[in-house]
Amino acid sequence: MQSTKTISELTDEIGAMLEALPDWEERFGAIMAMGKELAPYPEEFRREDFIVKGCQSQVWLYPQLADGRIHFSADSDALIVKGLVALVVRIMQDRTPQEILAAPKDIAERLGLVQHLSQNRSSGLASMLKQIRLYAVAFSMRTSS
Amino acid sequence: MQSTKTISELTDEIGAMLEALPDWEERFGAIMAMGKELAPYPEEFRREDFIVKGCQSQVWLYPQLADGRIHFSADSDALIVKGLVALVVRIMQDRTPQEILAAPKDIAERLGLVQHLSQNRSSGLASMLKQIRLYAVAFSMRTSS
Amino acid sequence: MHRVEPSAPLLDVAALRTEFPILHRTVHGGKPLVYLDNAATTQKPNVVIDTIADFYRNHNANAHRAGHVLGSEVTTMFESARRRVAESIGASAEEIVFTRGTTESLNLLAATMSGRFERGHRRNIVISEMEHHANIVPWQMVRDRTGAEIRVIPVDDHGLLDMQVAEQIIDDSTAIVSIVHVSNTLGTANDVHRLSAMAHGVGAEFIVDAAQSISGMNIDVNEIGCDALVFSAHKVYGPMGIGVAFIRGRLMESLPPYQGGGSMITSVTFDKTTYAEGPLRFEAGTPNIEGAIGLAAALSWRDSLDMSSVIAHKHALTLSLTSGLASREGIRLHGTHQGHSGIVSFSVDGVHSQDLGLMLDAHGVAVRTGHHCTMPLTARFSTSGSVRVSAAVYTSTDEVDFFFSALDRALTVLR
Amino acid sequence: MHRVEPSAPLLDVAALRTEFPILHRTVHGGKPLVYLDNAATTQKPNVVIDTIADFYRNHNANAHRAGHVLGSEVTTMFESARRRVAESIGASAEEIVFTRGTTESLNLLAATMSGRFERGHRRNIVISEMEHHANIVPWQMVRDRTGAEIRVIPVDDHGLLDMQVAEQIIDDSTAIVSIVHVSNTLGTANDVHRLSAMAHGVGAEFIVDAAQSISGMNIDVNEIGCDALVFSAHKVYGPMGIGVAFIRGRLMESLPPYQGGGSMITSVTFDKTTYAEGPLRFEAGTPNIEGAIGLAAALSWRDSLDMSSVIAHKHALTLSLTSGLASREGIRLHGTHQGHSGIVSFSVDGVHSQDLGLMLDAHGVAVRTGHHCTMPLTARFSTSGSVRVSAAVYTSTDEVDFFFSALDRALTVLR
Ligand SMILES: Cc1ncc(COP(=O)(O)O)c(C=O)c1O
Ligand SMILES: Cc1ncc(COP(=O)(O)O)c(C=O)c1O
Repeated sequence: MQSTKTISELTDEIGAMLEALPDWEERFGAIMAMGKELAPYPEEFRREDFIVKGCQSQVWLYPQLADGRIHFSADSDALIVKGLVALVVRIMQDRTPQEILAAPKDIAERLGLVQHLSQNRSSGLASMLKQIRLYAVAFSMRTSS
Repeated sequence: MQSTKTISELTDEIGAMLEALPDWEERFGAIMAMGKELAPYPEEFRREDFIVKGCQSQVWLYPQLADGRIHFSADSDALIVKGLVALVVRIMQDRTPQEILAAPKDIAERLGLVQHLSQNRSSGLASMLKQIRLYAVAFSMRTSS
Repeated sequence: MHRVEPSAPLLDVAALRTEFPILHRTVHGGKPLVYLDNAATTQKPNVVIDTIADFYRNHNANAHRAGHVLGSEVTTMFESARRRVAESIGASAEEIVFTRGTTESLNLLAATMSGRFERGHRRNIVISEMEHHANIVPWQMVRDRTGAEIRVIPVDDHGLLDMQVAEQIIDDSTAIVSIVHVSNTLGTANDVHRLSAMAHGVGAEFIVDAAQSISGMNIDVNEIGCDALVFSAHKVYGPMGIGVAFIRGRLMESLPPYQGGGSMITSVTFDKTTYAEGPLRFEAGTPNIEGAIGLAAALSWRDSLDMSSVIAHKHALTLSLTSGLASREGIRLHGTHQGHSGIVSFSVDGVHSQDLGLMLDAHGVAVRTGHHCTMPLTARFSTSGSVRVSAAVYTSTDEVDFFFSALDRALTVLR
Repeated sequence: MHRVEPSAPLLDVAALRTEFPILHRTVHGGKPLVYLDNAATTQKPNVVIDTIADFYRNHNANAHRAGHVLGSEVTTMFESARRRVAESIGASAEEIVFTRGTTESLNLLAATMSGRFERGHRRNIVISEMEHHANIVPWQMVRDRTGAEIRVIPVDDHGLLDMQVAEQIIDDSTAIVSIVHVSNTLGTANDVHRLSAMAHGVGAEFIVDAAQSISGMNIDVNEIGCDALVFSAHKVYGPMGIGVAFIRGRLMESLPPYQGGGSMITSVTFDKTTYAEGPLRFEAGTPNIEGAIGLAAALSWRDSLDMSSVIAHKHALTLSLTSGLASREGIRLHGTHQGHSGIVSFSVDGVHSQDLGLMLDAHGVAVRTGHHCTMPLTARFSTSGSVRVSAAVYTSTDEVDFFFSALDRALTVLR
């Protein structure tokens, strides 16, 4: 479900929440907990086409357009990365393509302490955000035509 | 004419003489003066074959075997390098190939303050010494066969 | 070439010099070093030296591959360095490939663009008579492999490119035009805008060798309109072993990889390997991270100066050098540009350039003599090579005066 | 592999650690750094950092070309560095080519030796399943260009090369055998003497990738009998951006140049260029002089240690790591060598290697996870990559203990 908050607000809120935790063990714990709340990933979309490139672990991301909003399903075979993709999906869920495209470019940085993860290419945070943006571009072209 | 001193003695002597000079301007002066004392280079040997490779200026070096000793003629189109080749020739003049081959390997270094010049590849000091050694090898094979 | 603004604020050269430790050393037993071989390599300010030491003391790790905090820090530093380089030449970070230096950048371009000559009707590459060997030999290697033709824009007696010939030989069978921005031997600045327009006018690609221009002018790849531009860090106050190939996005996409290894792949099996996109495709193996960070520090240092003041200062130095030389008898200037490169070459009638160089060195003055890695050009002006004096931003007018007194003394001894 | 001598004097690890400033930093707000990613890159002792800073503060110039005193000093330093490198592997200075690193060294060899496959009956190159991408991809590029065949020596479940297969596939149609000395992923040391004999027995040339062995064993190219041997400075306590290709004299003479530019030529005209002899032919452009001097300082530092003590220390660390891992449930070691490389890889049933790496990092422990640039090998042992722990000479037993307590905590959270 789309949050009542904007992408920007939600990003800062999650960033602040993570920063407030005492150390990285707890932060990873919180991130993994978000991963556990992800809705099950539809097995029929566990396909090469929906793998996000540039992550050390496997990350699947499947977008669906309904009522002009994009709904994402996501999964990963690694727990922390699954938590990360869940976090990103929580921020971006059920938004219009326009909202996603208008989102700040520095989401990774604004997640604050997750900067460590975002600069860590293998975590794939940057790739996930890029992939979401690409889907938004694709859908925005479809909805506008 | 061959010196009555050994290659090693003469090297150290010239090294000490150069070192005793107050500065490099004087040293170059002394070196150029040696160049002026070189016997004229035989024009018929001013040929590509007798050019020493690896010097920034042109250096000619022509060896002749007489009575089992090597006599060198030398020249250069640059004054300081001409002095350098004169200096090297003075040390090596009219020696047997065996003497030259038995000479210490660190002549350039033992010329002491000329080290600056010897490390300066463009001066070609190392190339001259190498070329003399090569001629000695060639002549020693000829005399022993 | 930039316009010299007479109103530019004066550069505080004395203050700048305190930032360069080597400028305070002496040579040959107490003679102050007068370093006028800046076209060969520039000296490094403290901020660059300290950046390198700090990197190894506090951060060092391998970039990109690591999942740990040092690795993330270093990846951030490395990729920020790429952005810093991109910014300072008006490119985007995805267009910046880190190489060992100008020479490797040109080899990379020549090797990966050589397919241009293997198909289609474009069979020649245009360079100039004033190119550095680094912009000649790689193309000769391509020629030997593909049969491409090398066309050469001649240099006139003033040391300028003959632009009329350029117009003729750059034609629709030309695939690439690759030209030096500022000549390392003559100091001439070429009109890269016009050459860029000529190249693009016939559908050819345009490469700029900015090795000598990067330290002393603002460079904007979009303003020039070039498809690639290369330089070395060590000539812009940065460390050795690192350089840049800016390659415009659409050109980069079309190029095959150069060297193979780690980082430049996305997957490897013994049957088939797939390659990464963007600059990483051309950066096989552990990159010179230290070097990239040092280069970024050097460019930041450069950009902290007021470029119009730098240009005015180097213009003044160039004029003192050329006028001082011209006023002495028997001295022939190679090229007669009135620019601000700080580079001036000359020869003296009856005096071998090497003798002059060694004599100047005896006084602590470091200049370069010989062919300056531009043999075809140097041969055009003199058989015994030339003496090249090259000033940098930290060169003082006192040093130029000292050079002239040493020159006069040397000539007295040598003539 | 060297014999571990039980009588070797104990290494004073605490004293060594004081020489490495980075080992005293903390990460993630106060956690001591436990750096166990040494196979990726090693840390640098003060002497290396200071050598680099001193070079730029007091000497910096371009080598070879200059006629002035700085240039001579730097040429001396650069060529002494070459001799220092040669000495430490039993080669002669004329056989040492400076490159950017192992990857470039292997690309240089692959590119310049590719003529081997274009004529004659020798049509294959033999590598192994445990090669780093740097020793796979350059040969694939040669294969794609020349049609050469790549033959692969398989790895058994213990992480050892199958020498019986090696005997079969190395035959008289083999031109080159190129094998890693110590695997960067498994830590296995291969029997390079035997492989060298096999290669030479059929008249093939033998190349050793010594990237991981150079820091922890004495290497003598004559004892191994290899024709070429390559490594990177940054893996032997030296700086980034510099590496070595030892190329035996008679092999070097037979190779065409690689990159073109300054320094590697004797004369250049637009028609014809002639190339320098010896290592300079392969060193186009301004070399990384800083790097060469830093590498020499690093090798001198290495050689100041008693190698038998280093080996004994790293053997002990390797044994603690393997036995500690083997005693924990659900952990699978990748390879079971009992050597002294300090490198151990493993995976944990039901736990993704990346999760484990990130969790360890949360405790300040830096390890590597993933495919370690050996995709074909890693895929053989685990689909989710592995966790690699790699110790260096300065790794303490306390750090290994700390790693295990962090591992246990991480596994509790992750399982
Ligand atoms: C065995 C081996 N070969 C080659 C390489 C490549 O070295 P570099 O990245 O320094 O070129 C490495 C290190 O990454 C290695 O461990
Ligand atoms: C104009 C020009 N091009 C290319 C080069 C080669 O640069 P590098 O030796 O740093 O590769 C130089 C410097 O020597 C140069 O001045």
